[in-house]
Amino acid sequence: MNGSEMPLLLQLVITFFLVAGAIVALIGSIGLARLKDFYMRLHGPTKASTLGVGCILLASLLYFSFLKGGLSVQEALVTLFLFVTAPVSAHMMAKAALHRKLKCSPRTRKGPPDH
Amino acid sequence: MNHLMIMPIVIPLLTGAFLLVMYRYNIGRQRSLSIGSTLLLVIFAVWAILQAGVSDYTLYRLGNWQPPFGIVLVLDRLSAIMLLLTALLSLFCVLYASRGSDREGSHFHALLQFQLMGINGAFLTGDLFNLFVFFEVLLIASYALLLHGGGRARSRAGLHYVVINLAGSALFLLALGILYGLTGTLNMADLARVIATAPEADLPLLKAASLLLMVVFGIKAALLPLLFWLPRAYSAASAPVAALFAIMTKVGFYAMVRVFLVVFGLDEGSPANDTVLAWLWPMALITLSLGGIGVLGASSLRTLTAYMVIVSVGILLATMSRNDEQLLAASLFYLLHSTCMTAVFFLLADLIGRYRENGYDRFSVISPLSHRWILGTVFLVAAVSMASLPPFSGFVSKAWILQSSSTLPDYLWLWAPILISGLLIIAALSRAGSGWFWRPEELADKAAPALDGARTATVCVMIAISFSLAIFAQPVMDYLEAAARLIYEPSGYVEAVLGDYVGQSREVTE
Amino acid sequence: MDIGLLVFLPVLGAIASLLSRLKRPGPDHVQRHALVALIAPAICLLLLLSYLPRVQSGEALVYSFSWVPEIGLGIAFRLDGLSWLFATLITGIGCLIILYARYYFAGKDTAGRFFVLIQLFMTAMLGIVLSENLLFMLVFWELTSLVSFLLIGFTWSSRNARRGARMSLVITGGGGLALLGGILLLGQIVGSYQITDVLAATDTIVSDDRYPLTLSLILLGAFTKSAQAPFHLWLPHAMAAPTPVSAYLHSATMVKAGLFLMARLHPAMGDTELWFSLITITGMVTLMVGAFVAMFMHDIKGLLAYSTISHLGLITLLIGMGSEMAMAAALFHLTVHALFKAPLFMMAGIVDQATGSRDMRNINGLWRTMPALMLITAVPAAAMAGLPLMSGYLSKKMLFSESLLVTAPHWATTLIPVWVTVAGLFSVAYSVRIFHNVFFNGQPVDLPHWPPRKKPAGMLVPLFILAAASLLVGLAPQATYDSLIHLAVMATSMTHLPLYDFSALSEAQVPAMMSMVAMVGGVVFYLARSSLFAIHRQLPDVDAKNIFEQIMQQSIRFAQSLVYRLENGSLQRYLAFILVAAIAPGLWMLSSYTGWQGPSALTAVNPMVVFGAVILCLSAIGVALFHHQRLPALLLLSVTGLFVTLAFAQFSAPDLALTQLSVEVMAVVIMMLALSFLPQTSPRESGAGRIVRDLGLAGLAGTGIALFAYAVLTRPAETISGYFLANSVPGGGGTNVVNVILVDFRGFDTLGEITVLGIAAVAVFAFTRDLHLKERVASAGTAKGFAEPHPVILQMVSRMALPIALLVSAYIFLRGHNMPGGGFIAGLVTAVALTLQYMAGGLVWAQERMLTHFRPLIGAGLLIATATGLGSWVVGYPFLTSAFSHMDWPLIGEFELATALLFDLGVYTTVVGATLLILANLGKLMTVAGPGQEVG
Amino acid sequence: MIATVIPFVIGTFCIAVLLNLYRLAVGPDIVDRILALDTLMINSIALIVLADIQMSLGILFEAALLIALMGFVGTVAMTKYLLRGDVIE
Amino acid sequence: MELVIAITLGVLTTTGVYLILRARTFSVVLGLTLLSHGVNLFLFSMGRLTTASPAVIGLVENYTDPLPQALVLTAIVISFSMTAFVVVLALKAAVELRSDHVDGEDPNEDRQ
Amino acid sequence: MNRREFWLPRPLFSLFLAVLWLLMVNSFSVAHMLLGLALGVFIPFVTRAFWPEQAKVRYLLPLLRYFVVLMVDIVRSNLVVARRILWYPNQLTPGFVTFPLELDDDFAITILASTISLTPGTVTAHYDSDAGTLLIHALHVSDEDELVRQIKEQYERPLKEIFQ
Ligand code: NA
Ligand code: NA
Repeated sequence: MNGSEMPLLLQLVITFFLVAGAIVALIGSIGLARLKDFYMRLHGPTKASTLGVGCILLASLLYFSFLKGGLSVQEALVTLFLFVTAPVSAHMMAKAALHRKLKCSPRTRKGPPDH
Repeated sequence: MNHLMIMPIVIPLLTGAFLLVMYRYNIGRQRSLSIGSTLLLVIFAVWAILQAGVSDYTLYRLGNWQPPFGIVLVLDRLSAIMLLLTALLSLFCVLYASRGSDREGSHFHALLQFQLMGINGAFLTGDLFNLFVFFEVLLIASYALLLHGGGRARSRAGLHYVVINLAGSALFLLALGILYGLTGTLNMADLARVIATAPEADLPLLKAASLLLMVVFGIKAALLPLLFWLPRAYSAASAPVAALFAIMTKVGFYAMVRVFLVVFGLDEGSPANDTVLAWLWPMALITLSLGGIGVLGASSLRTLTAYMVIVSVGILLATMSRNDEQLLAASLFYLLHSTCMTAVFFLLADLIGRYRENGYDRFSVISPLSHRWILGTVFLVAAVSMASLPPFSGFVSKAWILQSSSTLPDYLWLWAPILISGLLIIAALSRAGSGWFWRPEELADKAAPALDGARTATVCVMIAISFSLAIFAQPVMDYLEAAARLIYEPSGYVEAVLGDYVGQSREVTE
Repeated sequence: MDIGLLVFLPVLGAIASLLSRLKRPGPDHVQRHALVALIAPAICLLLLLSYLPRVQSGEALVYSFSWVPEIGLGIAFRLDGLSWLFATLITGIGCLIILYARYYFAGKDTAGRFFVLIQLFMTAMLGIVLSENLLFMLVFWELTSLVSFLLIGFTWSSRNARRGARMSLVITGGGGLALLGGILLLGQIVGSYQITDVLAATDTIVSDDRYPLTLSLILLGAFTKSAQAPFHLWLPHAMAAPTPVSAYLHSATMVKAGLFLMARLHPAMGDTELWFSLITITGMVTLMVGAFVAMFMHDIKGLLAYSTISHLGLITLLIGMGSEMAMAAALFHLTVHALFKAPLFMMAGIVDQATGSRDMRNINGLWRTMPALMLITAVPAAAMAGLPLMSGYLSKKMLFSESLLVTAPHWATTLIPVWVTVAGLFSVAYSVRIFHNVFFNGQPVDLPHWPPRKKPAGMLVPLFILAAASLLVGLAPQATYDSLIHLAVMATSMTHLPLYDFSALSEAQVPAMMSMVAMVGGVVFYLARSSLFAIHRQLPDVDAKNIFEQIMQQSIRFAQSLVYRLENGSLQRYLAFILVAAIAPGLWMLSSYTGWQGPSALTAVNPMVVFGAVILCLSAIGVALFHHQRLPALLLLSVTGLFVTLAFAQFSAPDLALTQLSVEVMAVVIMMLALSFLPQTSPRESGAGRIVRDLGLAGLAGTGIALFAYAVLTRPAETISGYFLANSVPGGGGTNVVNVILVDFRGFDTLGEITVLGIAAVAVFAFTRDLHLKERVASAGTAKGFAEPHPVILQMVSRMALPIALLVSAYIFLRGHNMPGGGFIAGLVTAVALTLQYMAGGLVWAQERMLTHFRPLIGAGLLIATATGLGSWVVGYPFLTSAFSHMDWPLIGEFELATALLFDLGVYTTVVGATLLILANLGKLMTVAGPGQEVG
Repeated sequence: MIATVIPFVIGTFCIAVLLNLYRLAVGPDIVDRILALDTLMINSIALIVLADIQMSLGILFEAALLIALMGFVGTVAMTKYLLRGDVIE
Repeated sequence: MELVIAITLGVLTTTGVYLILRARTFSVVLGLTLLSHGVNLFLFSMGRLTTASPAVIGLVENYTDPLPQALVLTAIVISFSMTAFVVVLALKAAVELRSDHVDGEDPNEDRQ
Repeated sequence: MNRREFWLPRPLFSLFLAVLWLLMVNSFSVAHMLLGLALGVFIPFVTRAFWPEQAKVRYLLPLLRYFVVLMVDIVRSNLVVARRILWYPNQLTPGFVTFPLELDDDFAITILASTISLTPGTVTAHYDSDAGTLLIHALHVSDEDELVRQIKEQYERPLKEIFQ
């Protein structure tokens, strides 16, 4: 790892993204673990994890852009892909949950309309 | 570099692939393509026989890479014999199948061609991992062929056959891993070289690997206690497929010969194959005995034949495990005989079954049949040959085996089961024959279907081959002896394959 | 060579008969058959007579030709006194039998078959007696068993015929196998199978420590063939055969083959304690058993059969004694027996056909209706009884006198004379009985045909000839012996010995008294028969056939039960067997192995790897624990797959990571597809014991792997890989060595690998084609609640994802040669993207948008890859030799063209085709539009 | 600086993975497990990329991309299965 | 490190073997998959495990042994083909034999 | 359809693919530009059957602006969600909200649904094409109508502009 001759600012930025990503993703997983019912748990990953990983990818983008010289935007592709697919996954899982008539937590204001 | 040598692998591959591309071909075209390709295989096999007769080893360096780095094909007399046997057998199977049983499912001919590719590859390759690959090719093709035609019995037998062989493949990979981890090479000749000079501490591990390989090949060759998948699988398969499978167990045998006698047998002083051969001897004898008992207890001709296969495997492995050149030659002759005759009986069971009113090939059923005289005569002759009575190849081969084994100290352990199993076979076949052709009344002519000349002819020709194998035994035997001699000169194999590489240091500087 | 002609003439005759059989059977067809069949034997007989002078000059004519020198099997013939005597009996009696059969089979259309088989048999028999090479003789030996099997089963509609035939085949066939063993050993000892060499090697043989085994095996063969106790059981049941067959095979010729063999090998193997005891005792037992049982037979043929047995025993006994004189007696009696037993059988046949019965309790007083038959039969009957002036009298007397000469061992000195006298007594009794009981003894009792049918006079001719011959021998024994038998005797004892002196025999007192005793006692016995029968009826009557069938059934049942118990159709058991076979030997060998720890030092622990390893293990264990809950187990399985991927990525195997990943998801999708037909849970059915056993096996297996891995990992690596790293760029034109190995160094493996994939797909197509789950189709259908078949949002995104995925796979494909990637992964990515279309849009929807079918795609892929390999021929290089060149075009810049890329294209195509074929056909199973129509 | 922070980041993601596994193990419903697996996939993308940075190889990008793709397809397949009892119809 | 690898391989194999000894086709399939994971990793590790040294010429200083990787890649593909095949076969068997027991509903019926 | 539509179904998308290619290969050599364009033309051509209907993108710039706004919102929303999950997960009052759609183009609806799923604690759970409504699950709803209005303001209107 030859991050040593890297400009401090870039290092800071990368580090920031790394840490931020880690934290956000962790929060997402905590949500997955802690929240009451499925529909609530669904929120954690679809956003947090996606974003968190997005940050990591951004960090890696910067890192390798410097390392290899010239812009290395491949990681952007992964991020884009994640952002396109994550909502659909969530959508499908929600549908499955609705289909299986999973019960919501008691605090839910208004349950799903039953078909 | 003689390109004819790759043909036995490439031709069936091309044919199979082409049949897939032309997947809309009507059955007639498929048949003619398949038969044509198989005929070509026979021709090239004959070439291989001649070529191997001229020069002990013919090499083919795939990708033009120096062995042991690239994969190399090695043609010697043994592989040439196996090639010819396979080609002839498959030709008859294709011809028989082309009378209609290839219609029972889809892509019979393509699958059969792939199967041939796998078998021929296994016979030719000089690289252990490549052997694994070709094993998988022939296995997956055999799975498909076994299921050809559908039906409950096939599904069940197929499932067992597949799962067991998958376990076998896993074991094969493990053994390969151990071998590579300890020797750092995959080429058979190079393996032999390294194993012969392996450090004392590694030897037990290498031997353990050879024991694993024994199980792997034992599953293919149907060695006790790894053979229980065989009877049902073979009796469930459609006739031509079962007949083709007669060669499959021999592939296992061939692999054992190559790997145990050549790869593990280079060091004459203390060969690394002593352990595995010591294990093979008793297991093979028990296999042989169980096969005989199974023959007696069989309830249908196909099952009986399946146990005949087991008997033959027992004899082959027992003789091979005694590590004697003369005996190996004899067992190779027996291999030719048994393969041919078991195939004949699988076809015969189907042929007769077609003309019995009911019960197909079951012994318990007494059913009127048609064409009693022709079928009965064919069955009688075939039975005589199968029971290794004179004047057929079976008699000669058994005589040879017994002769060449009589020099061993414990020859009686081999003689007793061979002779007794022979008696059991006579008993079983006489029961079957008299029950089928002497007991029932003739089927009313209007109910009787016309005799299928082509199918019958195919069977007769195969029997005739077994007969002529006895008549012209001597030249065959000379060839086989030469083949066995080569097997017992691993050093020659190693030199031929590695050439100038021998002695050269491993480290190739960049 | 004309000896060879002698042997094979009857075959030609048989073929002739076969052809004449094809001709439409007319009224006279039996006549025609008989004439055709008579030709060959007659010629043989003449040939033999023409040889007589040369044979009498004492020389042994030997002709040998090599056939399979490797095993010492040669086509070799030998004509000396012994073989001449037998050959003459065989052909001579054969002619008469054919003559007899011409009337016996009159009006039956089975005649043709008989004549064919009888001539085949003649060949076999001549082959036995005329072979110089023992292995060659064995060929004919087995042939006789076979033909006898066919002849006994001649009237196969009857159960007895079938059973008798099977029984004889199994017993004589078994004997044949023993004989094979014995002869092979003999050949090993002598170093040749030529009788000449064997006879010359007496000392070598007798002194060899394999001699006892050899002798026992050979005798086993001889005894079974010659119906010696306890193997005699098959002979009475061979009587199910037509009478001519019984007369020929089962009294005159085949049953003598064993005796011939013993006589033949006597000079080489005889004159030992073992020889004496084995053969003599067997002979005595057989002699007595046969004679005793014969007395109580009511069936004429049965009686004759047992008397044959006893006479065979008698001859065996003489051979066992082994002295030259004993041999002389043996061969003399052998001839005599052939001459008097054949006509008696013929008589039995005539009576049978005339009266429709063979039971002597019913058949009585035939002298009125068949005086001629009675007169002719009197001679052989008397001979069998051994009345004075009869040939049988002489041979008996010879036996008695020989029995007196036995000096050692001491038990034999007195036992044998007494024994043979008693046996002689019995034989007198049954001889008297067969004659008196049939032709006199009051009125017949309700016979099927009465008055008996007229039989043509010609049928008596063969009887007459034989009877006359027998009489002749009795009257002029010395001449007969000198001219015919003496030569044979000399051949059986390779010494030149004086002629047998019959005048001396007639002076001998003791033997005369012995035979008087036998005669008187025999008559007394016969007169007291009624009471004896009464006693005999008390004895349990045992039917050998049933015993044999019992034994067969028992052994078959045993075999079946054993096989069933082992091969019980349980996959779990088979797998357990395999595991044990894989573990046990290694355990056995490595139990004391200590070298597990290799020389090289352990590397430092990397926490991230440990973390991964722990999760990998946990998920694997989770799969094992939750396998009853199938879907959760599947999820855990994909976690395992994911972490295997991570492991590959961590340990510098990016290509493996990519491959594992894509394969994993495809596998999971396929399993999901399967799960939609299978039950959702596995029942808990294996008991604690089974689980413990399996855990034990699994644990052992796991431990084994761990140990091996540890052993190897702690050893220094010395591999051939340096070469690949060195030559990847210069030789293979790619920097990604793994990929270069795959498409170049070991491209052949890859070719096989994609073939496997293709076959798997085609196989799936093939055996799901007609598989359809109609009951499930109903459940599928249109929207229900939140679960509409094809969610719009999913569709939109999947469609958008498709081109991008294709772009990605193009990227992965192109960079593969130099960077992680390659055709296989690219293919899987494409396949996954298209699978997404299946899931989002439905099978039918997606299928009709595919550009091509999948099977041709697979084929094309394989063709491309193979053609690339073949391309290298054009420039004279071997299959799959790669070529590449770096181009530098203006404005385009530098780029590389490699044949490997073309090969990889083949891989790509195959993978796409195969994967989609599998998925589509799995998917089709439940699609309403699916079944019946082929997908892909 | 990056070198020092990377292990902690990796550790964080390992914790995240453990949390996912927890959900995967306890469920309660199968949909929860699927969600957990989906999240696990996404987190493992991060792990791969981090390993890539740590080893400063820059060759694991495809792996990340493929995990994203395969994770998505897998999730869709499973949910489709739950919704329709059938994946391809 | 070697110990960790060895133990992991052992666990994978154990679970896989245990599962292929189960009575239901699906469990057997799971077992085969786990087993092939174990075997592939085993074969892979036979080239000795090294981090951060992929066999891509010019990317790093020293390279790992590429040959086992190629072998494992082949093995992965083959075992994938086999898995796909056996899954479909299990399906077919379950439908035709009216049970997803590895021996079908009545293992001995095709005997008589 | 005319020849252009046959050979080049969506030129815009082809261009997008070409750019994507260049991003992926990380090199802007002429060779790759040509290759990218080739793929950009080839891939849509072979996959055209899979999306029959023409996309109705009127203006490109508004679409890009929309995505930028979206990115910002995602970051914001994640902070919100994070706070809720971490500090007071027990005060959350989740609920289902039915969102009446004004859009009718499936593509637009898909973008909207994804947007909803990516932004403040909301997930599109179901799209009822007959009723033309989206079923949204919100992690914390104080007022359904407020939520609906907000979504219509922020996302549906711009999308309508872009796609009608
Ligand atoms: Na489906
Ligand atoms: Na379907």
